[in-house]
Amino acid sequence: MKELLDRLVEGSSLLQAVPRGLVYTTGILLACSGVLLLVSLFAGEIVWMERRISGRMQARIGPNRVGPQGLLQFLADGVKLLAKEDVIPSSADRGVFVIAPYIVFAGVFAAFAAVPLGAGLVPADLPFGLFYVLAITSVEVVGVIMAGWASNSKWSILGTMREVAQVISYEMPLAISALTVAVLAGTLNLTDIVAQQSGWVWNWWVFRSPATFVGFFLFFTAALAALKRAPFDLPEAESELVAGFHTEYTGFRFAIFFLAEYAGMFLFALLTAILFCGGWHLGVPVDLTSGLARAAGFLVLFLKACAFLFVMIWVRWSLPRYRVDKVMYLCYKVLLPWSVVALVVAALQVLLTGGR
Amino acid sequence: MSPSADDLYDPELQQSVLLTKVEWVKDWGRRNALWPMAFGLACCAMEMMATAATKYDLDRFGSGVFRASPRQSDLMIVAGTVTHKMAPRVRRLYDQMPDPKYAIAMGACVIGGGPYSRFGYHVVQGVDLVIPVDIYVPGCPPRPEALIDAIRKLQERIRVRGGKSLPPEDHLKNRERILAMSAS
Amino acid sequence: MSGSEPVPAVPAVPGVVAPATPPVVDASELSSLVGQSLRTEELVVNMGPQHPSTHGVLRVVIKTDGEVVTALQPHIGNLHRCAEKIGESLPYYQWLPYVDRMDYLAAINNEHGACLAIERLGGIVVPERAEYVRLILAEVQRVASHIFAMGVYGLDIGAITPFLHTFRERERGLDLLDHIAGGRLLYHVVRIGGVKRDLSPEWIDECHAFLDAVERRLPEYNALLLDNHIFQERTCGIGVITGKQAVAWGVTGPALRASGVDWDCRRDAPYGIYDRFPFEVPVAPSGLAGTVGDCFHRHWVRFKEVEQSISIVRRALRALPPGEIMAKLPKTFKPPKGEVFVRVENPRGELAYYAVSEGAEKPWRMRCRGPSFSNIAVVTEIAPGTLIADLVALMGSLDIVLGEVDR
Amino acid sequence: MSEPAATPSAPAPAAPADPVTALAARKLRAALGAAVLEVVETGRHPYVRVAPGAIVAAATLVRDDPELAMDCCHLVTGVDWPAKTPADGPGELEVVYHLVSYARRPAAEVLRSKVKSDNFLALKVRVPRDKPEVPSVMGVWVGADWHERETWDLLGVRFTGRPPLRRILLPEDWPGHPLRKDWEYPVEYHGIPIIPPEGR
Repeated sequence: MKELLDRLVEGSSLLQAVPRGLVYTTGILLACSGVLLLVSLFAGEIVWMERRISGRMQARIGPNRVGPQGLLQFLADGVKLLAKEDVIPSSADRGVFVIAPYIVFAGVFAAFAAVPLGAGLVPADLPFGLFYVLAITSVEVVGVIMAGWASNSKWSILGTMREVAQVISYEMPLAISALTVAVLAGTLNLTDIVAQQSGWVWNWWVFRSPATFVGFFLFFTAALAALKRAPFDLPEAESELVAGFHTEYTGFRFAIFFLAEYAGMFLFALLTAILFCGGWHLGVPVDLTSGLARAAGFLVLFLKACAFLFVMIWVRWSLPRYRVDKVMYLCYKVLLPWSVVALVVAALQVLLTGGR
Repeated sequence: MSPSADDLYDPELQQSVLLTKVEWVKDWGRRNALWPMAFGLACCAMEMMATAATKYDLDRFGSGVFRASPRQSDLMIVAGTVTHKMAPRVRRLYDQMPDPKYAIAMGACVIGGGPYSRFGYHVVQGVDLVIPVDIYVPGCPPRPEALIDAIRKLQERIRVRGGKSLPPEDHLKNRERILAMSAS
Repeated sequence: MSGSEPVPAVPAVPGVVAPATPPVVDASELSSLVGQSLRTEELVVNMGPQHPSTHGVLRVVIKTDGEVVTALQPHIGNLHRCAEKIGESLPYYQWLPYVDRMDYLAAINNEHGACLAIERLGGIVVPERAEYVRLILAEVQRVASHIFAMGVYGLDIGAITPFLHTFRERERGLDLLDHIAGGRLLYHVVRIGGVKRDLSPEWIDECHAFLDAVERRLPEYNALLLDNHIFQERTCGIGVITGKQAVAWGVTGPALRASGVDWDCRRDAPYGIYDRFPFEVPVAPSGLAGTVGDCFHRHWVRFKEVEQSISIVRRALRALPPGEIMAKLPKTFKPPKGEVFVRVENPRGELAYYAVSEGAEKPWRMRCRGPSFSNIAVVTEIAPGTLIADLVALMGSLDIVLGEVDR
Repeated sequence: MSEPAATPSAPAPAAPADPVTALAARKLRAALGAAVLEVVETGRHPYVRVAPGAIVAAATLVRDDPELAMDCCHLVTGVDWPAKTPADGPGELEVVYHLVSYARRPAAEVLRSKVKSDNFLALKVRVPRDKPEVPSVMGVWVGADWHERETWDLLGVRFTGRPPLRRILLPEDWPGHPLRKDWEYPVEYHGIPIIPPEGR
């Protein structure tokens, strides 16, 4: 980001008059808003995708009246939610109730800062990007606790208890299975991890080692649980807990939860593609340095993410919901041991082969 | 009666392009994203489910998102018989919905007690004695086509007359009417 | 939400005053349910009347210790529509539409029972063909009701797609009945002395097509639910009602058979012409999974009953005799003094009518026993000790219809 | 209706006596003696009427007797029989117990002979309308609980010897018991007006 801005400033005499700090700040802000806008719009489009795909699965049609093929449905939903009355229950803890959605939102959206969307297309190319992404998404749980607690509603409390137990537990297999890639790649930088997967399809991490092959499935399953997607949608299980932790939220605040949820889906779909499935590499050895190829790379990554999103939607609309104790069982007795095994195998592989 | 745009703003203000455009966008969102509450009372609820399900698919109009929490719904489809035991709860659920909110009275029982209005001592003779109602759908139970038509009518109403919901005391005039009827 | 207790104070709206509700939990009642194990810090959650999984307007007050239900008290009556008072206030003919509205998912079965009761009271003999038409319609309704119940149970468990898939076939069944009766849900086609409309040859073809479609789809439903690993984990061994408990609480229908009691009114106390169509009564154990009397078996019994009903309808359609469909009846129907008690097998259990006639145009007393009324009562004994998710699974598997619980 | 109910004037000639009711009547008479007030063995609705005080004993007997084994209380309901003239006294409330036996399997030959109520028995109790107290059979069949509550709710029969009776269908403060023949429709309930039947 800094290099990009430096190059920009050198190319323009007008910008050279402006203090360098201001240029950086404005640049970062612009980049952030760009990512925010992109992700928000795409999160809305995922909602549309989900409704249309579920419609197909259920012998229905799905939204098709608002805009071409119902593409603007999410805009209508968004506008409506923005225009709704903002109800804060009188027994709620006002301050916490108001802040909670923003924390959930920030937790998810801050993660996008370190997620590369293409070669060089990353707002902040952190050397410890993977660590940062996994860490910052955990902040979401804090927001959920605040939301559930501040609502002062019993369904919210029950939903929050489930959510916290589930998400915190599943972060372990999630992080450990992601580490299998990090250990083998020898880096936490997401751009580097992708760079190592160039060339043919078998260079993708998912095919390079048995550890990462298992890790891929573990990561995706744990991501479903961390995202509270069915069959792990216990925190907002509609037939049990009405709407879980956001039962009492209306209008705009509810929209933020909604947006964060779908942005989270997009985030983990991107991460799965980046970590295991070659990122923006097509799977055939082509040169990706030119400008056009970079754009094509972005598209490739995007399509891969869409494929994972489709699987998430597909799973959600096919399977019944797990029970709360079975979810915990699955985490601690299946996913966690297997992910540790995968990590150990990855570490042994590094020891035996010297890293490559 | 829902106040139309003419009642709300003076003519000069209405000339303001920005305001009318903003109102138009708001109403566009409201009418295309009428999320109903998953709230079924009796037989008509089955037809409400049928409307949302495979053959009729309410989701086409953006109204397929049935929310279980009244806080997140815009439309209360009162489907089924409202009894005296249930009436305060219906009112409470309606009050818990955020503005602007709409209500569709689905079926004869909800409109005026229907078949139960005469001897059914425990049946409220019309849900409009309890909450304000925007659209009435007759039938026992109404067919799904009728409910879809009601939702289209509500969308049309929002388009033409603005998205403001009815005043919360709207039901009182019906009460006066019924009391006058009983007295005579 | 009605479910969540702390809500903003409802603005005092003149005209609607909340009735003085009784204390939410009757301490004596609850302690009698849970014995001495009441601990502090338990959460009293009010589930319903508006809750996605109470199948209407059932209100259940549950006491939970974390997620574990320690005691619960169902509150019914939110849909009490005074059917019995109306039955006393109207002539016999005019009561039948109200019968439809009790169990709105199985209107034909309800009409069938009510007509049997009134006919037995008045000594009316129904023409042969009408009996066949009744049986066919009742079994088509049972198929539609059962596949709906199976789909809705999926919804309770968290699987949304099976619900819409079963709805697709149910719509075909409703269309069939629509063609006969002119209504999708409530028909009023079975009348005292016969049936209103006859079956046309085209209808019979359509009916065969519907049965074939359902039969073809049953494996698909099973792939989504009965054979699904998560579904089995959610239902096997959950909400076990033993045969003894089921009998003591008056549980009937699929729930009773799932508890291992081999009893079906259609076979063991036949009414109409059911004795001409021997069929196999599915009784747990299924030999598949779970323990006898659990949610899994209730679902399984329903699925098996659909198969049996399809076979009954097919045989009946083939054997359909020609003839009248309506007995000759006087304009004003006054059955002689007397009383009668009739039981029929409704998709949800044993529906019973108790009618008392004083020789007048209107009955003296009309009592209907809705099977769901007893079926839901058993929850008070079964549910304590289960998780909230299991409670939802349990109530869903009993397949209650509130119109019939409250009447 | 204080006179013993006559055999229903069925159009068909007298039906054969119901075997279960006959058996139960014999056993109840042997055990309770004079408390068995009336036995109707034929017709469409055979039943045994016992004194209110003896209902629990009768219920226990028909449940525990291996030949009867009425293990399920199918339905408890009531019928209001007000006096035709004020001179006849307060009138009576009748409580009817419909019992079913699942343990007693209907034999195949019974089914073929078209006696269709082989596992079914009705017991009746009559109490004065102004003091409608009946001992509860909840201790005998636990499933009778809700049925008794409903009978209390709609007809006002007070069942004794059980957890406190609370209304089940109607709200707790509902006026009166609607299925009583002399019950009058309220004009308003908690601010919601009700048009009486004559007005519609």
